[in-house]
Amino acid sequence: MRVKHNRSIMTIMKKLLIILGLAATVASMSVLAADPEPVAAAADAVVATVTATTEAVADAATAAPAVSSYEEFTATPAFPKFVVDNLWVLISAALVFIMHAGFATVETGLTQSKNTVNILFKNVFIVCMGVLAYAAWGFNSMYPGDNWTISGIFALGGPIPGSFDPATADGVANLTNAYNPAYTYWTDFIFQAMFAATAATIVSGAVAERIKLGSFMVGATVLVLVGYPITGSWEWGGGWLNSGLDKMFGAEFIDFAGSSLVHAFGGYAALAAVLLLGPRKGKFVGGKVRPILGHSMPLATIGVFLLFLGWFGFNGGSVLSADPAGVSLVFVTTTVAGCAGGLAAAFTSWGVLKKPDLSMTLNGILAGLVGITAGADTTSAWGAVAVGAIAGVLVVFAVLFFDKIKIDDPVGAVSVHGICGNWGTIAVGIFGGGKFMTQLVGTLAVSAFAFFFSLVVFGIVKAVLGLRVSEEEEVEGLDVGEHGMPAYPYFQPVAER
Amino acid sequence: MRVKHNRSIMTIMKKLLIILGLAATVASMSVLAADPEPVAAAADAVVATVTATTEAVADAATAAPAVSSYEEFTATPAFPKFVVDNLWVLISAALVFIMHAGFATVETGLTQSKNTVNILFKNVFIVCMGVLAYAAWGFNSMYPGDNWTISGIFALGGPIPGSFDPATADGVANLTNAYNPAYTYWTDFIFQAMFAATAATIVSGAVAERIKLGSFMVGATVLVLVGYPITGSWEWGGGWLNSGLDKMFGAEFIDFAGSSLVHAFGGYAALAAVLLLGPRKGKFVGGKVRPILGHSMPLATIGVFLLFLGWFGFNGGSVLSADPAGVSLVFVTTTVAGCAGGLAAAFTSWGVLKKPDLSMTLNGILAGLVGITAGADTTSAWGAVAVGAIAGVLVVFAVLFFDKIKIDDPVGAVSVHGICGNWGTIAVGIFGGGKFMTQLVGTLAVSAFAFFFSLVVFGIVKAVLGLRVSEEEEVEGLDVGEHGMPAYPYFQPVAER
Amino acid sequence: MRVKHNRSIMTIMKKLLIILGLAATVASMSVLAADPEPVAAAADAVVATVTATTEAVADAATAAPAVSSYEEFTATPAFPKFVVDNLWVLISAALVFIMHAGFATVETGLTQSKNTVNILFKNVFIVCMGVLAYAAWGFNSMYPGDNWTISGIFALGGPIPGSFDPATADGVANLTNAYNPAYTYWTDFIFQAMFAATAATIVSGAVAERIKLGSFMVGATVLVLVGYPITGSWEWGGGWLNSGLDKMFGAEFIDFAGSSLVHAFGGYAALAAVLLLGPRKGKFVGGKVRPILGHSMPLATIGVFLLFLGWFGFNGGSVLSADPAGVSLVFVTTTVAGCAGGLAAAFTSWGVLKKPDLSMTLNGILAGLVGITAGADTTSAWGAVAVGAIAGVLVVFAVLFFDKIKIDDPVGAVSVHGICGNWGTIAVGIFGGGKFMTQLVGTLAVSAFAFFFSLVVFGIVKAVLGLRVSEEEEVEGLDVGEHGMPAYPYFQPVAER
Amino acid sequence: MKKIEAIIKPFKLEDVKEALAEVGIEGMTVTEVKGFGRQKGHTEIYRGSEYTVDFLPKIKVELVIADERAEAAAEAIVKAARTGKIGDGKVFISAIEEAIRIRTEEKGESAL
Amino acid sequence: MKKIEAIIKPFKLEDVKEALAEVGIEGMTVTEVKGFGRQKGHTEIYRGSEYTVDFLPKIKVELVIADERAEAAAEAIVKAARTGKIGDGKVFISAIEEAIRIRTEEKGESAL
Amino acid sequence: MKKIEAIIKPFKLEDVKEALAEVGIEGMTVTEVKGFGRQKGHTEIYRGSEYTVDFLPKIKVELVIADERAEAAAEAIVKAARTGKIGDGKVFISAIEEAIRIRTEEKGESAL
Ligand SMILES: Nc1ncnc2c1ncn2[C@@H]1O[C@H](COP(=O)(O)OP(=O)(O)O)[C@@H](O)[C@H]1O
Ligand SMILES: Nc1ncnc2c1ncn2[C@@H]1O[C@H](COP(=O)(O)OP(=O)(O)O)[C@@H](O)[C@H]1O
Ligand SMILES: Nc1ncnc2c1ncn2[C@@H]1O[C@H](COP(=O)(O)OP(=O)(O)O)[C@@H](O)[C@H]1O
Repeated sequence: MRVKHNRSIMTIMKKLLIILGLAATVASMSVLAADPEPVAAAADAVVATVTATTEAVADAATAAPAVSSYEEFTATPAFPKFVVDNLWVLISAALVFIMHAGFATVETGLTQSKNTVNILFKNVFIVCMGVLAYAAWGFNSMYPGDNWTISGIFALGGPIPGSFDPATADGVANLTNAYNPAYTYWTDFIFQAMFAATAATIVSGAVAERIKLGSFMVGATVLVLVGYPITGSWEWGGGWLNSGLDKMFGAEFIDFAGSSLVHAFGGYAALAAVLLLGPRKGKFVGGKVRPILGHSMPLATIGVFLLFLGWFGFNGGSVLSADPAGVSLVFVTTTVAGCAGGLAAAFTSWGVLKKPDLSMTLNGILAGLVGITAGADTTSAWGAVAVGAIAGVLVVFAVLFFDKIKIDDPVGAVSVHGICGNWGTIAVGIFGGGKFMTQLVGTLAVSAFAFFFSLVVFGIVKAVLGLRVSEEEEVEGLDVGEHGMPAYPYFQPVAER
Repeated sequence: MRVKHNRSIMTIMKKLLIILGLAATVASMSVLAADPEPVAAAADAVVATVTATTEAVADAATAAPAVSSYEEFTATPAFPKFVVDNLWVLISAALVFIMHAGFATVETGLTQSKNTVNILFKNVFIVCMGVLAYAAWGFNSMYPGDNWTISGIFALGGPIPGSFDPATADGVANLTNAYNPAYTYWTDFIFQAMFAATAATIVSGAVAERIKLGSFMVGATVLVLVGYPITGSWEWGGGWLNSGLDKMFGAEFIDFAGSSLVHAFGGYAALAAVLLLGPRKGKFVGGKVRPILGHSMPLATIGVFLLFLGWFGFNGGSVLSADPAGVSLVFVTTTVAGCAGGLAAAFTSWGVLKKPDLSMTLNGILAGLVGITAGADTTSAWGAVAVGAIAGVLVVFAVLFFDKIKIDDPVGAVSVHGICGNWGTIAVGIFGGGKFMTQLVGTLAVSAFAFFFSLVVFGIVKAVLGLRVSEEEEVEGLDVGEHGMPAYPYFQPVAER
Repeated sequence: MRVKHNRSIMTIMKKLLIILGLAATVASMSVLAADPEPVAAAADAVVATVTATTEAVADAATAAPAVSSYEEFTATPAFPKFVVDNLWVLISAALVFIMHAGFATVETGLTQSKNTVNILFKNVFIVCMGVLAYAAWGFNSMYPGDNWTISGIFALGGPIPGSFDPATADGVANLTNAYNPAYTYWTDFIFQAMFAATAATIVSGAVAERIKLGSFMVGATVLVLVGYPITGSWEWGGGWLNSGLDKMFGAEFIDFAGSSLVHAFGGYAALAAVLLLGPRKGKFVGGKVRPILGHSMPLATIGVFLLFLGWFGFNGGSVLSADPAGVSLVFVTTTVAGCAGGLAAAFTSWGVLKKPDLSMTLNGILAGLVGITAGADTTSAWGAVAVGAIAGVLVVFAVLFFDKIKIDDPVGAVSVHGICGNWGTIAVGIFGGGKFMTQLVGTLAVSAFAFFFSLVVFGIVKAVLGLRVSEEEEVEGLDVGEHGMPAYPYFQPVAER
Repeated sequence: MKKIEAIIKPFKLEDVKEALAEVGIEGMTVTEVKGFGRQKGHTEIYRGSEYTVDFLPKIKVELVIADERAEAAAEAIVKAARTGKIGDGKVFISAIEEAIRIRTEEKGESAL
Repeated sequence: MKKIEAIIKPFKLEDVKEALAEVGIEGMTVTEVKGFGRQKGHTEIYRGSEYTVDFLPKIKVELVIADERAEAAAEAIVKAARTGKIGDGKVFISAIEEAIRIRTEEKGESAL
Repeated sequence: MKKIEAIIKPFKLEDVKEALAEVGIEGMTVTEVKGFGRQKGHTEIYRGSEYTVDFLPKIKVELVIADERAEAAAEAIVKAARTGKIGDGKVFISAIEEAIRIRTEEKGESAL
């Protein structure tokens, strides 16, 4: 939970729950969630105390005598710990940044070489746009504090400030533990900004090899600028999900680092875009699935390693301090879940598909990581193994399922981020510190919003700009069509060289 | 030294030494080790004081009034330093993790494209399996504390606990400086776990392009699960190597971050597997060596850069705290040794082979890094240059030597990790803080155990499952044979696309 | 500013200024710099206070009772903060290290496959040589303290020490806050050493595909060994640029992390080498530019991601402590400038060249990063967006411009590092905490020195060894010509395999 | 025997293969080639400089066939490969004097 | 003059080259091709979906040779390339009217 | 009709294309091939072991052309592709019986 301010639940929430009821069909995998109580008991204690601790530290820090400048703050006893905490969140931001390199290479590796420049361009664009859009609007829309437009549901955003003067009260308010016990305003922003673009990146993989560049850029920008901060505000911004489910289900919604807020959001936004776009030409021919092979397995594998690395920051940084007990547990749960997901997918594909499929194994690792993201701080080590392993099995069947119903997702983004994002959130109600029903409602709410929001956005884009490149361009590749530039000009005009 | 508990030497050690005598022939490079005394003198002082310091800090920390919960601990003066130390070891774990991406790309780059999916799959599998095997058995087998099955020689393992309650004595015992002055139980585990898979990864490169997937998976699992923790326990677990050589040779065995325990272990395990497996078809034809070219030098180079990066965690994290003097010295010695290894190999290959060979230069960097690993904390900066440079020369001749005796190691794993692992360990007795004889005995013991253990394991696997793919599969490539999937399907069935 | 010791300005400076006047033509982009005052006002306050703070902390630390050993130091209250600060600078060194992997892959991706081994070899060589040359000479030449040979202008270098004894005064002097409030001698060295090789790496990209390997190696070594430390000493070493411009222009020269000292140095050294070398055969044919396509866009993109990641250490570590306000601001300014550069270049290329050019977008990101490097700590967040965006536009036109005047720079190194290095330095006088004129003089001085120094060095190399490979070798590729080894031997002799 | 060489657009390979299978052809060899013809290449831009890609990717299908079946095969190819747009390619027919099946040393038409 | 075109299994290239060298052939040109024939491709799986690889990698060896040496060369190829298993490939022989050595403008058999 | 097959050095392709354009040839097909001939390959070293690269990269240019224009075309190629150094390549000429333009079904010389 990254809330800065808590707000009580709104009646509007009830209306939303009706929509969610309808959306429940989308997330048909809820059947998978069994008895919520058993394993979570011990873990509950862990989370409770870690949280208590963090709060205690926070209390201690904020109880420190008020200072009048940043310089004074550096002389307080709270400073050294503040320095480490802040540093870890910054390092985590750098680690999350590298996930974008991971997404870029995974998506490139799992698609055809004729669309490589296009995919790389989209991924590079998304990071750049994502950070700036978040600075210009998203951060303030996602963390409104008391400035809700519709309480607990929606807040207008706006640009972050340009600078703080450390010699003044403004500096103290934003650069010291007056802002947060563990980090400065800048750290908070940059860590969150690195997350923001992720949702759009997930969409990028699913719509690859056929979406018009300009249309994607517009749609993705709206997703990051407007959509992602909304569901983000519901939980991490202190909105209705964060504080509204207690009375109904006896527990608050828990999404530690974003199984739902980031991954399911991206996965279901992707699903909507894919439905509007249709499958790649030649993928489904006469009732049969004709696989379109990814052009470079080394790229795909490098990508997954980079994503795994980045996840240490994604989850580890979401402790929002360098608290030893918290961060070290999160490192362990994250790692074992990713590893269990990989093994589970490898053996599932081996058993079901007769061959150990590398691309499925890679998806399985990501599935395990997505799965543990919601409960990395409240799941036991062996609970994390279970969460990851189930995600690894789930992702294989999800990929097969979407192929069967003729939904063409070249990289498995909907399966990995959407389905396993749901699973991971629900798993907090089984293996972690949450309640099953709260988790279910929360993940459905986020997924449904992402799906419908994306449907509207890309629907409008489709009507106005068109979504899909021409058949001819699809056949020849988007690299030449959209960028006039091949990714691998092996057979170059060779004269005079 | 990462010992948690010390145990005195066992008589069984003597029997082992007899085996080692025989094994000494294997490690024929011991001749290279000249007069042990000269350079090490000044460095000795360094190590002594750094160690003293660490212990002093430890004492101070453990002298702190006992606390009854983790929360209380966070208010003690020792806490801020504990937070940094713990954080650094965690970051180091993440850096060591990325070495697996390095191994995957180096091995892929130095082999043929038709075996790429297979190599990537093996490397992905090894990380996943390695971490889980270490959690289920290895960690407790390697760090038995007082629970030796055969004192100082072997300990049964078992699963790590799932969780600790920070509000109880259990939490205090495992999440505070009661466990270790610098890190929690979880941190200890995850850092060690990242090392565990390395041994098997080293084997993976040496047996590439011809080993059956299933057989490799079984053999590698046994290596990581059972073998690696055994030699690990001898030294880092406080077994006979750690505490038993003092009386005999006047100094304890030193292997700072694992020149022997990780690298030589992997290298000699690889050697045994390669001997059982035989060379790739076409490598040695009629007394001549026919090189089989690696298919992508960029991949190989990226891999070495990633490995070098990871080594900052491998060695830097092995300080086991963020101690400024210790970690900064280790960064310097590690870097200059790697650089010296690279230059030495580049110029050796240029001189001896007439052309500056990139693949040899890359091996040279790794050789330098492996070489300094045992003494990174006790070697002077210029001593590290010497250790690295000698390793860089050594690795070129080792590669040529193994080719000459018809041992086919596609990526040079035995030369880099085995031979230079030996050299690095012995170099601690020349340039670092150790004694020559102790170091020699220690590295031979570990290498011999690894060799024979691996011989037995892969010998049994060979008898039961077979080790080698069919000739036909070897010709066509393991990607299609084992995985039904090419790594680069350039010329795809193109209909309707 | 990384000065250890300050020296007053020398009269020799005036002579240098005359040369600079002439060199001003080289840096024709100075026109771009408009009114220096407006935006910088608020930012000024920031930098003033941050600097004050750092100094305050430094004072506090050095005011601590003198200790007689490192061990004693670890018990002082200043120690925990020292540990974090030192750790962050070390982690930054590791991040800067990974930039070399970034350079290697960007340069490889943007050139032809037949020169890939050569480029990789050069990049690997440069890191290895750079670190060792800096250890043997450069560090002491760049940071002479009081040992100037020509005061403020030039200092002889010499090898770093091999070791310090932490139990003695020597250890205290170099391993504690007696050396620096935030890091040890080793940390200082390794962080600076990682920067040193960068200049030569920049040259490597510009001269790619036609320079003789041996000649490049000699020239690059002299650049790193002798040239880079000279301009470095002028500013960071406390020479005339650091302390001499105040009286003349009312402000000191500011180059936070090296827009001029590292990037413009590399860019203008590259320009001189390229002029001596001439364009690649076939690039300019009959008045027309014939593009020579880079052979792998994924490699180029991975490289830019790695460089971006490394920049968090390059700029973030240049705070030279983990100061939360400083480092977090630098993370934000660095990130948004890189992102703005990428977007600006993407849209500029789209508008001007009709297609969204991936390679230009990648250059744009680097341009934005280079641009913010001089003022990352004193520019506001939105100022950084402006600096980055202008750099992104500038780099596109610079690339077009150099093509037009027939200067062949395969990867755009002169445009990215030279031109945008100039721009970034000057931008500190517009958006950051500096004065326009000081910044202009400073960047011209560094650029001019780099240009003429490189001209002399590569001029001599050309006369003695020759600079350029034979036409035949250029046509066939330097991989086979210089290394006897192709990077991608797809069509291998296949017998018996 | 005749040799039929057809230069076609790459994405038509599958259709051509199926059309040939329908007229009973069981063997063929295909090569990736680049074609230069009336279908002019496109202009692309790399880092600000224009260049023309003259050579477009094509697939060459070669098959050797008994004289009497050549016409049918050529016709099948032409039908399957046609899009009606410029650059569809050509079919060339020439004489082959002898064919040998390596596996069996069968010669002549029975080797096909 | 005759042109001999042989489609062979890739790993047999070295053997064929040596066999040709033994009968005194000094020049040839080889191409990477894909073959479709009786040797059926294999079924592979990608992300759960089966697909058939119809076109198998082969090598095409082409050489132009004086009429009287054609048979010996063809025989050498057949012998060297045979494994006895399906998919060994074919040898095709056709007539060449003229050959020119670019370097010297020699024509006819002396150009080979 | 004749088929002209020229094996040339890769970096001569552009010159050959231009020379052919000058004599009015508008269509051709090129393939990347490897050549074995008098121009001996070079010895390279990988990880300490020598190996010979026998097969050198070449480009094959194929064009089908009316009988009367064949000689001019061959001459143009020879002139443009010559460097005078060993390995310049060969030109082979053979007969083509029929040509079909897939797009229009035109046959014979008008199909070229
Ligand atoms: N005279 C020729 N000889 C050999 N190949 C040719 C010839 N003319 C055309 N081709 C091949 O046929 C392809 C298509 O020819 P082109 O003139 O572009 O269109 P079309 O076949 O519709 O007339 C070319 O790309 C080239 O590969
Ligand atoms: N009629 C043909 N024309 C051209 N190439 C052919 C023909 N038949 C076979 N080939 C080539 O020969 C290869 C081997 O043929 P195949 O029928 O598989 O086995 P075999 O040669 O043992 O009969 C094929 O892959 C194909 O490249
Ligand atoms: N008899 C031949 N049949 C087919 N191709 C040949 C023949 N002889 C040579 N070639 C091709 O021509 C190329 C050049 O031949 P080579 O003997 O090296 O030099 P030159 O053409 O100068 O005599 C070879 O690499 C090969 O591709």
